Amino acid sequence: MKAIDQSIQGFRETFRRDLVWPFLAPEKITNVDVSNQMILYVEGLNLSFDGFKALNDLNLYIKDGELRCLIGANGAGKTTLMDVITGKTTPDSGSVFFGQTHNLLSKDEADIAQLGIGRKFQKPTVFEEQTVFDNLELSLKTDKRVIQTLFSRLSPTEMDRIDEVLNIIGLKEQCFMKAGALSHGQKQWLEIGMLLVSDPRLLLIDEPVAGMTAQETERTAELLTSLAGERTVIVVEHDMEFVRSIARTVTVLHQGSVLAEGSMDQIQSNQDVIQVYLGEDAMEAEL
Amino acid sequence: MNRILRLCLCFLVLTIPSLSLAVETQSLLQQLTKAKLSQMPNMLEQLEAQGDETLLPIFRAWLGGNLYYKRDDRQLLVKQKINSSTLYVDAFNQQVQADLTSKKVRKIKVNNKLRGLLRGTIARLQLTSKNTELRQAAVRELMADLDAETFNTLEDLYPNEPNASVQEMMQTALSLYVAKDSQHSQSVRLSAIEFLAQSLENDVRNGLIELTQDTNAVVASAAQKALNKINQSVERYAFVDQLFFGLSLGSVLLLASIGLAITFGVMGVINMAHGEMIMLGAYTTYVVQLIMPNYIDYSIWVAIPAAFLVSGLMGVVIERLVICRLHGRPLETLLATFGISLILQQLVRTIFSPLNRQVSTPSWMSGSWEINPVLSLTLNRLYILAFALLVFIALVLILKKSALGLNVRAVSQNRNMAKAMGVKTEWVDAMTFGLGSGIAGIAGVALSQLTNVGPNLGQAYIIDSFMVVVFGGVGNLLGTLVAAFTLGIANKFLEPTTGAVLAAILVLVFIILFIQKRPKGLFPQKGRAAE
Amino acid sequence: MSSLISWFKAGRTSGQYTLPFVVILLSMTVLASVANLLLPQESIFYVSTYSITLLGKYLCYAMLALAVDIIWGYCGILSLGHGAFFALGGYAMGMYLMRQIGDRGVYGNPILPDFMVFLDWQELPWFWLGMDQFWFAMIMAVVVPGLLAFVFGWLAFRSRVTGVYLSIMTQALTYALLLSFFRNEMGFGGNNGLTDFKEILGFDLQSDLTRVALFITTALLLALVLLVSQRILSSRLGKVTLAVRDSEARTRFIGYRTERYKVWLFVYSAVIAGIAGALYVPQVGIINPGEFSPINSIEIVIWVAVGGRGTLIGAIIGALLVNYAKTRFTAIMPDGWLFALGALFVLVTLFLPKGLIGLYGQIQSKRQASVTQEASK
Amino acid sequence: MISMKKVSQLYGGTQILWDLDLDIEPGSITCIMGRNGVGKTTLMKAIMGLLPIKRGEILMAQDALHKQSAEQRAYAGIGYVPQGRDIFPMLTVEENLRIGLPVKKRKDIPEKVFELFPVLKEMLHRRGGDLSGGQQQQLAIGRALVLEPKVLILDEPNEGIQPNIVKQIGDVILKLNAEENLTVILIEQKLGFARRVGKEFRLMEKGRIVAADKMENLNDELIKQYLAV
Amino acid sequence: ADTIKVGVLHSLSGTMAISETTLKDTVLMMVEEQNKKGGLLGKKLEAVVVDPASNWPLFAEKARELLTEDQVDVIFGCWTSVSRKSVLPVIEELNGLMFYPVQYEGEESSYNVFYTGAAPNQQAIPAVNYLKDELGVERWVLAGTDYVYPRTTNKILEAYLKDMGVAEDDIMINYTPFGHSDWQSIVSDIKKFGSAGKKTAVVSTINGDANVPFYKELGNQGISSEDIPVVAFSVGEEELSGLDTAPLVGHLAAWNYFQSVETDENEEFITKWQAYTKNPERVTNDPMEATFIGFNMWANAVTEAGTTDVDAVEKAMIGQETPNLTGGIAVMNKNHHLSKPVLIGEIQDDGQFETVWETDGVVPGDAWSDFLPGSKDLVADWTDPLKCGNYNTETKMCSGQNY
Ligand SMILES: Nc1ncnc2c1ncn2[C@@H]1O[C@H](COP(=O)(O)OP(=O)(O)OP(=O)(O)O)[C@@H](O)[C@H]1O
Ligand SMILES: Nc1ncnc2c1ncn2[C@@H]1O[C@H](COP(=O)(O)OP(=O)(O)OP(=O)(O)O)[C@@H](O)[C@H]1O
Ligand SMILES: NC(N)=O
Ligand SMILES: [Mg+2]
Ligand SMILES: [Mg+2]
Repeated sequence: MKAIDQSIQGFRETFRRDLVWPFLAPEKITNVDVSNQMILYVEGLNLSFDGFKALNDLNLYIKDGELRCLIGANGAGKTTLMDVITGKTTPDSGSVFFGQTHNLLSKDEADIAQLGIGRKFQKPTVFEEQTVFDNLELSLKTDKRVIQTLFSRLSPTEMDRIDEVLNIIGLKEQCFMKAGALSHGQKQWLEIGMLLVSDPRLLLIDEPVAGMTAQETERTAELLTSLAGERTVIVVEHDMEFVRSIARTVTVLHQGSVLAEGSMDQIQSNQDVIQVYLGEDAMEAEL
Repeated sequence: MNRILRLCLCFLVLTIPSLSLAVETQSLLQQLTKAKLSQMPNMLEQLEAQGDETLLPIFRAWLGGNLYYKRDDRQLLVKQKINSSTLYVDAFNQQVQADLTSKKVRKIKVNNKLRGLLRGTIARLQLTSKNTELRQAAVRELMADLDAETFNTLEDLYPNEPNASVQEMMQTALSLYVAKDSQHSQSVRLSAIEFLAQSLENDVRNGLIELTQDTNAVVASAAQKALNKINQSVERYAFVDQLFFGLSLGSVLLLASIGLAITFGVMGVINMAHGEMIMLGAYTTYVVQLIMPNYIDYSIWVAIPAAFLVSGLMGVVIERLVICRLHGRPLETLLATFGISLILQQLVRTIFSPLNRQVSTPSWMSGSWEINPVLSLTLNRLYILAFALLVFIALVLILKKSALGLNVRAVSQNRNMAKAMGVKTEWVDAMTFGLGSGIAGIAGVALSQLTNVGPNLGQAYIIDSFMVVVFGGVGNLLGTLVAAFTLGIANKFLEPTTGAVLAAILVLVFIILFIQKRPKGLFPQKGRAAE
Repeated sequence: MSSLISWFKAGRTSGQYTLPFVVILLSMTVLASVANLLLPQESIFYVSTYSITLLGKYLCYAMLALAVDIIWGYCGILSLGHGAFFALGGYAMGMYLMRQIGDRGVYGNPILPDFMVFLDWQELPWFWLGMDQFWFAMIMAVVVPGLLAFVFGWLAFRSRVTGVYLSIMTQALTYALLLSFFRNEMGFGGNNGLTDFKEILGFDLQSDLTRVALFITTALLLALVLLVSQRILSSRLGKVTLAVRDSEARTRFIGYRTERYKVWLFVYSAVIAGIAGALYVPQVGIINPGEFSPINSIEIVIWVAVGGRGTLIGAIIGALLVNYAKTRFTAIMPDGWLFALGALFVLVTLFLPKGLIGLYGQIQSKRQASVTQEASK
Repeated sequence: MISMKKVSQLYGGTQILWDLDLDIEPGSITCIMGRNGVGKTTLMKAIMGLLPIKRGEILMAQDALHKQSAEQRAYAGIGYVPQGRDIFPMLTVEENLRIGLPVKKRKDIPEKVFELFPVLKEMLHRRGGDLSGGQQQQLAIGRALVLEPKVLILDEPNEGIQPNIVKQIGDVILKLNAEENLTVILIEQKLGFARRVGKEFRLMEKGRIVAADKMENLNDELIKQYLAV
Repeated sequence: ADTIKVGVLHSLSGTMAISETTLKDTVLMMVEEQNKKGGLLGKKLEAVVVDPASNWPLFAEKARELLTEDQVDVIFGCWTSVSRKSVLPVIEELNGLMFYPVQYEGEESSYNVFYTGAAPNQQAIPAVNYLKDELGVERWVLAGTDYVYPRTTNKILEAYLKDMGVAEDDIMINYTPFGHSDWQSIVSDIKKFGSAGKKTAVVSTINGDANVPFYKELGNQGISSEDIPVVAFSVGEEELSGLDTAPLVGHLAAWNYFQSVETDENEEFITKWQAYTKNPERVTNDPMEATFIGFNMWANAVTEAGTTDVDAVEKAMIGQETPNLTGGIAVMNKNHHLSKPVLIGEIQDDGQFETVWETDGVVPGDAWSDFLPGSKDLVADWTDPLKCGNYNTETKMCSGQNY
């Protein structure tokens, strides 16, 4: 009797609408709890690839509305960190929380994106076979469930938003060009544009100005600064001039863990950082 | 059993003693030319009663279907094949009969039943043969139903038998007789049964099964014990047998898919014409055998390189004419190679007709390696297993150690960059596709030994090949190897309980479920790089 | 802003040929039907019943090709097992038609189909129950393929089985079904399948009127499916689908649960295939496990490729053309038609990379190129 | 060293390069600059032979380069570091480097490569695709150097490279240029680097070379006209 | 029309091309032959060949094409039962006429079809009798390809064997998929099954392509015909021509025709065939003889009826007599099946069969088996007054449509 009861119980449990049938599960409408001012908690993150430690007991806290620069030698683990935050890679151990309640490690990419974490990839990745416009339309912050997507219409506000972003990224003329036909730099812009229309809470931006001219770099800097406050921005860049122009706090990663953290000036004079990253005469060389 | 037959045949050619037979026997033999099949068993009995060892050559010829007579004067003849030419010799005086065509002679009929009887007769006559193997075969042949007379003969022969294993066989036969014979005392029978417990001979097992129903309860239980013991080791050997079947099926899958592991796995061409490359290899084997009909035993050694060349060249041609124009459009290769496969099939149908072609098995590959009475491994499959592994190793070496291997992978990953690095991509493509196709051709040589050589040969293997390559993990040769053997063994261990059809279905379902766990096959390509 | 709206309109032209195509399709259908039913046999405009049946069959294939194009052309899922859904739909219809025979079978058994009688089955297996009802059978014709697609897709897409792995798994699926349906124990008539149908919904299957009705139904359903699919694919869901095709990972990073999109599209496609199968069976008069054979499924993909993948109309045209070619070739040169068909596939691949539909684009871009060249001078 | 005469190039229907003329002196370091999408990469691919040109000719020391295939151009002594690196992702670092060995009929990877980029030695057995962006960039340059080219084409080599390595790359370029008289064609957006390394500059706009001079003469006016947005 | 059109509906590509192409050539040869004799009714014969490509629905389509587009007067065609089942409704709808030349499972008699191959009682039952009586077989392996013909045949044989008192344990039934090529386990099982001390035989309904690997495995595992004879119903000279038969000598087949039978008719037929195919090695087989008989009977019936009209020809067909190639006369019965002799032959090392047993006279083909519960009460009789393909002698009813 008991066994039957249990199995019925088990059966019920298995068939709970929200558990087993992800297709039927109601979409969670969530708010990020930032009552402690912090929006991102990264604690004790470890990740190794075939014995190689890409992330090594990494701890990182990002304040809500902050613009944080993340620098560090090639291979320090910056991109890998973003992979972990966005759900692309699962770490061996550690925890990542978005606000106080959302454990990112238990969510998949789509969930994380819907929570409001947007990402620009190091290597520009856009939908090459679709137009610039469509790329932007797809990235809009909307209900992304299947049925809703099927019946969605582009609202005037959304169209305005796209129009606006097209202006910002300077691809208005290429609006109906296939994204695959854009030049490298144009793709970079398009990706930034996709990030902008999706209106995320937290932006992870991997090397936005690579391949841009000085002026474009400046514009990007302006753009990112203007975004901060309302949103939280984490930028990875190797262009020190750019970093200096936007940075309030800079975190230096080295061999998978934080080497130094502080203002740009502090960092620039930090001997360790100079040794592993900037180089002895870094600033002169840059200019 | 075939072996005896073949041995007999070769003895015939070697020893042609003139026969001096009693007139009575001669006339009895002569009557064979007029007898109906139904009368023959009777006549055979009479012949055996009258004759002796001297009749053996005639019996053997009869057994082998080589006993003839002239249509006109009913002269008894023995047909002999010497170097593919046939000649007839007089059965009695061994004179070669010139210009006798097959139209002028008639065969003395022999059928299944008669062949069984003839074999018994020959065995009885052969118990005293000088040839150890013949003697052993004779004892084994007679073991099942020894009559009292033969028992006595055997008993007499036993002490003087020089060869130990023949002697053991004789003892087994004698023990079997004794054990079954209730005339003997219980203790004698029991010790005979004890001896029998060591034997794996089929007749012994059947004898023991009979004995478990014996009226003597002690004997029956002893027989049961002995039987249990034998069954245990039989089961062990059955497992080995099954494992071998699995490995063998695996080796066939491996051979069939290994070329595809290159053209599809490494180059990324969805090569629907892969099966036809195998088919070309098989047809090459056929043609080679046509060209050298008298050297079938060596034909394989010519066929392997020839098949490699034929299929390889065809591969190169296909690559140069079609595939090379489809770079960066992997899915289109599916369409084009499907078209090519249709064309090649029809081409073969047009040239060779839609019928299956006959490919002979070299004698050294026929038959089986008898390890003991319950375990024997068929030679052709044993060789093919070894061959598959050899080909695999060679291929791995080529891809790992030669510049070609590195270049192919580079080209398949980024053609333009490879060009910029000075890689002659066109040459690499052609060579690689040629290599993959050539290996498929070699597989065709092996398959021609197992199955039909016909226009559909390729179709029969294409699905399995893709399955193996994908299951193992695309681009991973080791994966292909493991996948092939896994599927082969799984199939063969399922088959006895589920039957062939269900086994095949279950293996497919298993693959489908397995891929859920490992979406990139057994040995996936890991890391960032794979994305 | 207003400029954007006009761009927006201009940007969505992919479906502009759909309506004209549907109009042509339907008017041809009506003409052919009228010509068959009303004209005398001697008239040069008479369309024979043979042609009607043939056209009906082609249209079923076209619908099947459409189903494959939706997931392959638009979503990048190369299914080498779509024949399975087609065949399942066909079997559902076949079972209904089989039950309609009633006691007119050779053994006169009112319940059991003939093949069960002579293999000594005593009663109808459970899965045959209810199949004597047309509505139930038709529900099964869409539910069974849909359900199979759902289960298979759910497993595979959730585990992120993609690319050739997925293709070969679909092939394994149809192959396993082929072997299963071959088994007489399955209760589907084994290799012989289901045949010898008499009537559908009380109409004699051998009468011209029924044939024409089936033909028209097929054409209407094809048009409907085409329009609905066009609608779906030009909605935002269609763009997500394309995005999944081009970079599934990226699509996930902007918040779409790609596996759900794939599952539903796969189910949709399977249902269309099932409908096509159900329409196919009464027109050709037999359904047997051969329809599950992997080669058949590969051929479907080839129709799509020949027509031009990623263009719904292309898939339809490809299916019609290849099958027409097959019909003609097998009759004109029974010994060499495979050469012709094979060459057709090779040549289309080499010279029409975007299929027959792409030919139009190819010519246009040539013209455009020469125009720009002139402009530059 | 390399001269292009009236080169035109089209993608499908759109023309990218318009009757472009370009002269590269032997032993020079020429910096090609221009806004995004003006056709710099396209130009480099045309030189390397990865894109067919529609009209015009490309000469390398009198040889008609445009008639040769890309692999022949590699043998002729052009090394190419593409934008976006184009590492062979599934090959190990070592294999990536070995690809070019036959060109110079060498058996081993020149030690110089590891001297210039020590990381590569550490990562020798890792797959190229697993490397971080910056590591890949170093690998790409190293890979081109294996060919021991006479002309080295670098398409934005500093994209995503940490500052001290950027400097190092600059040093490497200068060193190779000085010691081996290597001709370098460099696409670079960062003025600082361009000024430090480049000796000549070419400015591009809409598929044409619109300005060419010594690097000293790259003034703010030109920058404003052709590089600002 | 100024010619009489003969449709040929045999697969020339796909899996069945192996078997069916030969029959296409046979019909073409017969047509040529007949034309040399001046045709029929003063008209030339014209063959219309199509390729249904081993695709069953395509068979139906092509049958319709032949009958309505090409307006053929008769069709010679089909090999597999499923292809016949597929064309049957079409032929009946359009009242065509077809000759089916292959041994099959029976359980059918259509007004529009003449069955010139063997029914189970003309092949399977005599073969089993032979094994039992002549070779003393007590244990039976019924091995077949998993489809209707083997299933039905084995059902019939199983019932028949049990009637004769064979125990359940002494019958082993095994089915394999089409084109099965790995026979190791099954052959090894057969070997084990056959080593129980009782004489064992295999009754093989293994189809086409699967036979070559099956026999190769038999040979390699050393199963000789004296140990465990295999009697096959689908292996003829043509199948053997793809095999090295040396290790298979003595295995058996049951047919209504063997190439080796020495009669004048047969010799002439073989000579013509080899001349027609320009191949002196080309073999003949049973379905060819069935085609030969069918064609001759049709030609006679047309002459007799003076027209190619189907109903007239059908009437004229019944009772037609034509010499067999193996001697004796084949008769077309009222149930559209032939009376033919049954031969059992042993495989020889030259790829031919040697007849070791034959029925005394001819055996009439039975459309409905006496050993299946569903069909033992059925008879077919296409003459008045019955005119029914499946008349139930119990209920006195002719079920369903006209077959
Ligand atoms: N999938 C993987 N397999 C093996 N190694 C990996 C993998 N992913 C990353 N790595 C290694 O982890 C380290 C960190 O890589 P990551 O891309 O995070 O660096 P990064 O800080 O973004 O560098 P960069 O500034 O050059 O982009 C590198 O050494 C890289 O080789
Ligand atoms: N495959 C392609 N198909 C069509 N057009 C293309 C293609 N690749 C590039 N283009 C177009 O050619 C133009 C020049 O591209 P190119 O990549 O040469 O620019 P670039 O000067 O290198 O820019 P960046 O600084 O951003 O790398 C761009 O406007 C781009 O849109
Ligand atoms: N009728 C047969 N052999 O399928
Ligand atoms: Mg990075
Ligand atoms: Mg560029």
